[in-house]
Amino acid sequence: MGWFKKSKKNAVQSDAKPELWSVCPACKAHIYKEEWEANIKVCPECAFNDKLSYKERLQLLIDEGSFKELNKEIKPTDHLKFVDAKGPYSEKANAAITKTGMNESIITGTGNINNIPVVIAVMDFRFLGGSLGSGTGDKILRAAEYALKHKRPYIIVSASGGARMHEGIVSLMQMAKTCAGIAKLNKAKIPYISILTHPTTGGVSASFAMVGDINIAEPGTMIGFAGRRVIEETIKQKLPDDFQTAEYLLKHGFIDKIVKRNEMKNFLSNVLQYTTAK
Amino acid sequence: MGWFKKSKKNAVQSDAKPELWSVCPACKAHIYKEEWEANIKVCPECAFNDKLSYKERLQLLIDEGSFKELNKEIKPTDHLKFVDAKGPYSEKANAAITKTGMNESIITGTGNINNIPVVIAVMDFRFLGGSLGSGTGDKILRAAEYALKHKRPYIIVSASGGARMHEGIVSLMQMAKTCAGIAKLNKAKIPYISILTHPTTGGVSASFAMVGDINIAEPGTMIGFAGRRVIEETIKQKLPDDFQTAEYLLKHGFIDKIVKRNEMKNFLSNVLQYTTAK
Amino acid sequence: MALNFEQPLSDLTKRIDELTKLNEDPKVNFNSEIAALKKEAQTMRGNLYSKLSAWDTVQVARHPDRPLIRNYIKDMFSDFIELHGDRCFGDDHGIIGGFATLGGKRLMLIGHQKGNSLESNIASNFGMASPEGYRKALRLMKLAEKYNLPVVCLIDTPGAYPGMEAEARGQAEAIAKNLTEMATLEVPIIVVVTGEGGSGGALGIGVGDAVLMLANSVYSVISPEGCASILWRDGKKAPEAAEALKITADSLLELGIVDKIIPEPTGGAHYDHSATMKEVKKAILKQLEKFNKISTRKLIEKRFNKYAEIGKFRKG
Amino acid sequence: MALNFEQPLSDLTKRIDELTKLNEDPKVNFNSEIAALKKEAQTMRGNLYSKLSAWDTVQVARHPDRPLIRNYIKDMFSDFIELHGDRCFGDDHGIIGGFATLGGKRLMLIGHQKGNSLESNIASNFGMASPEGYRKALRLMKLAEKYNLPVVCLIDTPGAYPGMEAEARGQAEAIAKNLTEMATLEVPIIVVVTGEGGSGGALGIGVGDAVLMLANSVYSVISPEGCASILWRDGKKAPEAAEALKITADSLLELGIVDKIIPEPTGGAHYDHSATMKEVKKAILKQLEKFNKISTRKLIEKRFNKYAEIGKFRKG
Ligand SMILES: [Zn+2]
Ligand SMILES: [Zn+2]
Repeated sequence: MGWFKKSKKNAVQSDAKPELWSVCPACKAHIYKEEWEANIKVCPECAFNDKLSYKERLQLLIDEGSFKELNKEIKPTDHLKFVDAKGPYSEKANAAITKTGMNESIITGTGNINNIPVVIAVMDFRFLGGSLGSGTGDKILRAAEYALKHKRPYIIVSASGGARMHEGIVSLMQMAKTCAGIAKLNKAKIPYISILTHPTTGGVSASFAMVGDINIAEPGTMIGFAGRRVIEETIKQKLPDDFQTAEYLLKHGFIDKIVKRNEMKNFLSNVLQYTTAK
Repeated sequence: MGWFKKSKKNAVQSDAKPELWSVCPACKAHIYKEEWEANIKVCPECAFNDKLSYKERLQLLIDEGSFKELNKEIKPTDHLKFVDAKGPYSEKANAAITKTGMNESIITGTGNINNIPVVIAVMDFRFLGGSLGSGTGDKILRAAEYALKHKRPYIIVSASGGARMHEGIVSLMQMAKTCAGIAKLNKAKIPYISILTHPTTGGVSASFAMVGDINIAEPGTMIGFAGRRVIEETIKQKLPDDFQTAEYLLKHGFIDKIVKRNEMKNFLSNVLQYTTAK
Repeated sequence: MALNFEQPLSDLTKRIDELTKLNEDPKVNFNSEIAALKKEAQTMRGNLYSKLSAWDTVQVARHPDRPLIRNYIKDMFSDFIELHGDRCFGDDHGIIGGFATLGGKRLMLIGHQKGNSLESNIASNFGMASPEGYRKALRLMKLAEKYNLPVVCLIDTPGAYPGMEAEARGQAEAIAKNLTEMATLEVPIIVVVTGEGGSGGALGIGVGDAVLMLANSVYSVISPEGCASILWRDGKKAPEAAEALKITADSLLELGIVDKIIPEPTGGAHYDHSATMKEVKKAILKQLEKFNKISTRKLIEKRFNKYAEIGKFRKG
Repeated sequence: MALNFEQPLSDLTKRIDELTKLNEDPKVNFNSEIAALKKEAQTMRGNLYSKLSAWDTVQVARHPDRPLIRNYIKDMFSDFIELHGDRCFGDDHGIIGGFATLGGKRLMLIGHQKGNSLESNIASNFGMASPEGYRKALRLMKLAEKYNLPVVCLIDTPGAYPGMEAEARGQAEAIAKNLTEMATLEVPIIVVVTGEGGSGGALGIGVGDAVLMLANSVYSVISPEGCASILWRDGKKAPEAAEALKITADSLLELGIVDKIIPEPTGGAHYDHSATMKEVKKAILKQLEKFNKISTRKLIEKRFNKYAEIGKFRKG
């Protein structure tokens, strides 16, 4: 597919009134902002599914008025007193909170999907690149325990660059921690559905996102463990265009189904009929 | 490795007294019969491990005097009243019984390996090509049930061309039947070790022989599902020399260990220390 | 497409077609002749299909118009959500599977996928599965176990794919593992042989609590052609081999391999898909109902005993 | 090979060697000078190793003479039966495993395999495992579960292999599956970080009831070089990144990630293999004894709680 390699031949030139236009991150096409939003950020030129905020995602998937947030108070913790070239992590985290109106890179809660009650967690890439901080991991685990207790299907929508370096090893351990939560659901036969959205990489792809009973991805989603650049440097060769796309992973057996954004909610409720069949 | 592709450069020419010579089926080398036997039918030229009779195998693996046969009376059954171009299956089976002194293509029983009690089953290729008849399958299952009841490790030494066509579908079903026995051992945590010897192919490779807790093979053993000729006809290309050898399967992840014939007994008793550790 | 043994029927049908065309001319009237011929054809079809040889049955079982899994999915199941991949290497097209609904009953459907055109056959490798197919099937069965859904397997394959890559990636291991895991899967497994039951490639998704066969399907340890070329040293003796191997539904019922035969309409399943599916649906639902009532422990015990009995040695 | 920070010690050792050589001449006697220098060297070694920076420690952890899994197998375990293959695609050399005996105690040993020469490093891909390695590890853990053997994992890897094939065959899936399965494995898992604990590639066999670290090993979410090039936009700032990431045993103990630090001899593990192994052996046996007494249910519950506690949010 080569989502990020398409030529710009379809790109509308639009020097005037840039505030009217959205630019597709994949094919660089210029789309009227209104059309872009109406199309829930799916590019009409290349069908790429751009990132959504957690609010947009919940609106897309959860019955109106049914969402109730869990553990909203959980925030990043600066376990390492981490300071890098740009300053302290604590400041960076606070800036992310201010910018996004979220306390962490994930929102968890309960809600209904076409009247089926679920526990849902939605990552938001705007919050420190959707990175897996200890707060993120903790919320994922607590939501899993909630799903376990109330015997509700658990759905995680991933969107993440991977572990959060600023929390060092504590971030890495969230991979084990979240998977331990999923393991508990498996033992108790509670459904767990993973939805991988653009991008789902690094430590998130290598933990809860990849072990769904059913792994669903949006078209064009980038999914992978190692970064493209790192791999090219390692193997000293160019990678195929469709490398690490959802389509590539489907072909290689790791994704159950690629589902279009506007069909996702109904697809989920269809699937949930089977997970709760008796 | 290409066990069966070696040149004959090492072949001793021996027109005189053929009764003194054994011919290696792999490299065609002529070896003094005495040397051949002393070397337990391992070719000194190419290291190929030739077929053994069940008696030779038991002698190699089981402490002297400790073997007690189980279900000796089980014989082939002619479920289909099968007659082919060469005559009735029942006659063929009787001829095999007369020729080998066995009642079926497998001997099952109890015995000790360096003083560790086990249940063991040994296939013998001389009996209708070691084919998996209903008697074979039945003996394998009954021995598994004995191992289960007495909580003894179960060892099967395979040597087989696959299912026994003359018993049709009843032969095919022995694959499911024997694997059901292995499944019971797994649930009860009874060790099951599979030893694959030359050749282990077709329905035997695709059932009990391939699902050992530990899969062991002798050097050069041919192991595979489909026949080499069938594959070459299907894909219209030549196969690599080492295709379907034990060494090839080790590389592809299906064999735990290749063990030389003269080291097999001690290897087994070493492994059994771990399976029965408390 | 007319099979060899259908030739007289085919000739008759042709005449009916010709006459029907001529009959379009308002100046003639062949109505009674046509009706008579149609009746004759019906009788002939009944006669032909009432005494199929084993080899004829092989031809019917392999008929390109015979209902394939895609037909069942489209016309017999009211819902199907295909799930892909073995979570290890790839997504085979020789075996497909997913959630499906039959008569309101939710289940996990798994089956071989043959094609009915060159293109669709190449895409699904002529219904010959690779190790990834068997591993996907097992993954879906385990998912069914988690969700407490019964498993329905539709068997229609010439056999597992005999390719180099398939061997390298463990065709034998994949089938063997399935046989082992299916023996203790904690949900009912209903197997239906709908066309060709080709050896280990069929059995790899064919261990079940009930094994049903469509009346004109076959199930064999080896293809008649393969058997003939080995035991008769002549592939052309396939009809003899087919007979000797006892691969038809009747014989397999008698041998205790098959639990029920699902009747096909006169003229074979390919002659009337809808009538065929009605019967298949009825048969599966009946089995689901039966096994739904049994406790898990009992279910697995019964399944074990069923296979332990096949070919059990009896003196004399 | 002398590390950067060892330079003064290396110079001193060189002088001792020279003097020792001169001392071979019976006409001279430098015995007392040599003894004095040796004492000085000993003090210097103690001083150097008592105040290693995080970046120094990274160098020690990566020292090519540091004991590798093959050394432990040869010198610390009394028996080792290597078991190969993932029963699916291949046999990775970046992770090896098999039955092993330690102090008379039988167990399943799994660990990363680094090399110490170009050849051995290429063969084992520099200790960077492929998906097949993680899948082999899981298979062996499941075997250990069947046989009720405790699992010991030795961690020493720069990370999982970032290759095209590794991605295609599911590096992410393989690690994720291991994390999930290890959480509920029904036998004790003792993890020892012996050298480099490189990110997800380490954690993929690193979930355990007890996680121990050799005093000069490191464990990190990302290599200091990688972190520096991202957050400092300059790979040369690796020493700063190493410090900030808190990757040394002391820091990790404080953070509650590591349960015990295994002391290394003065001069580092590479300076005295035998002393190192004595400590590692003692530490593992102690943990095995501890977890051997716990019921399976309790074991898994404790393991879960251990990970649930890591980074648990607390107000304020
Ligand atoms: Zn676009
Ligand atoms: Zn030879």
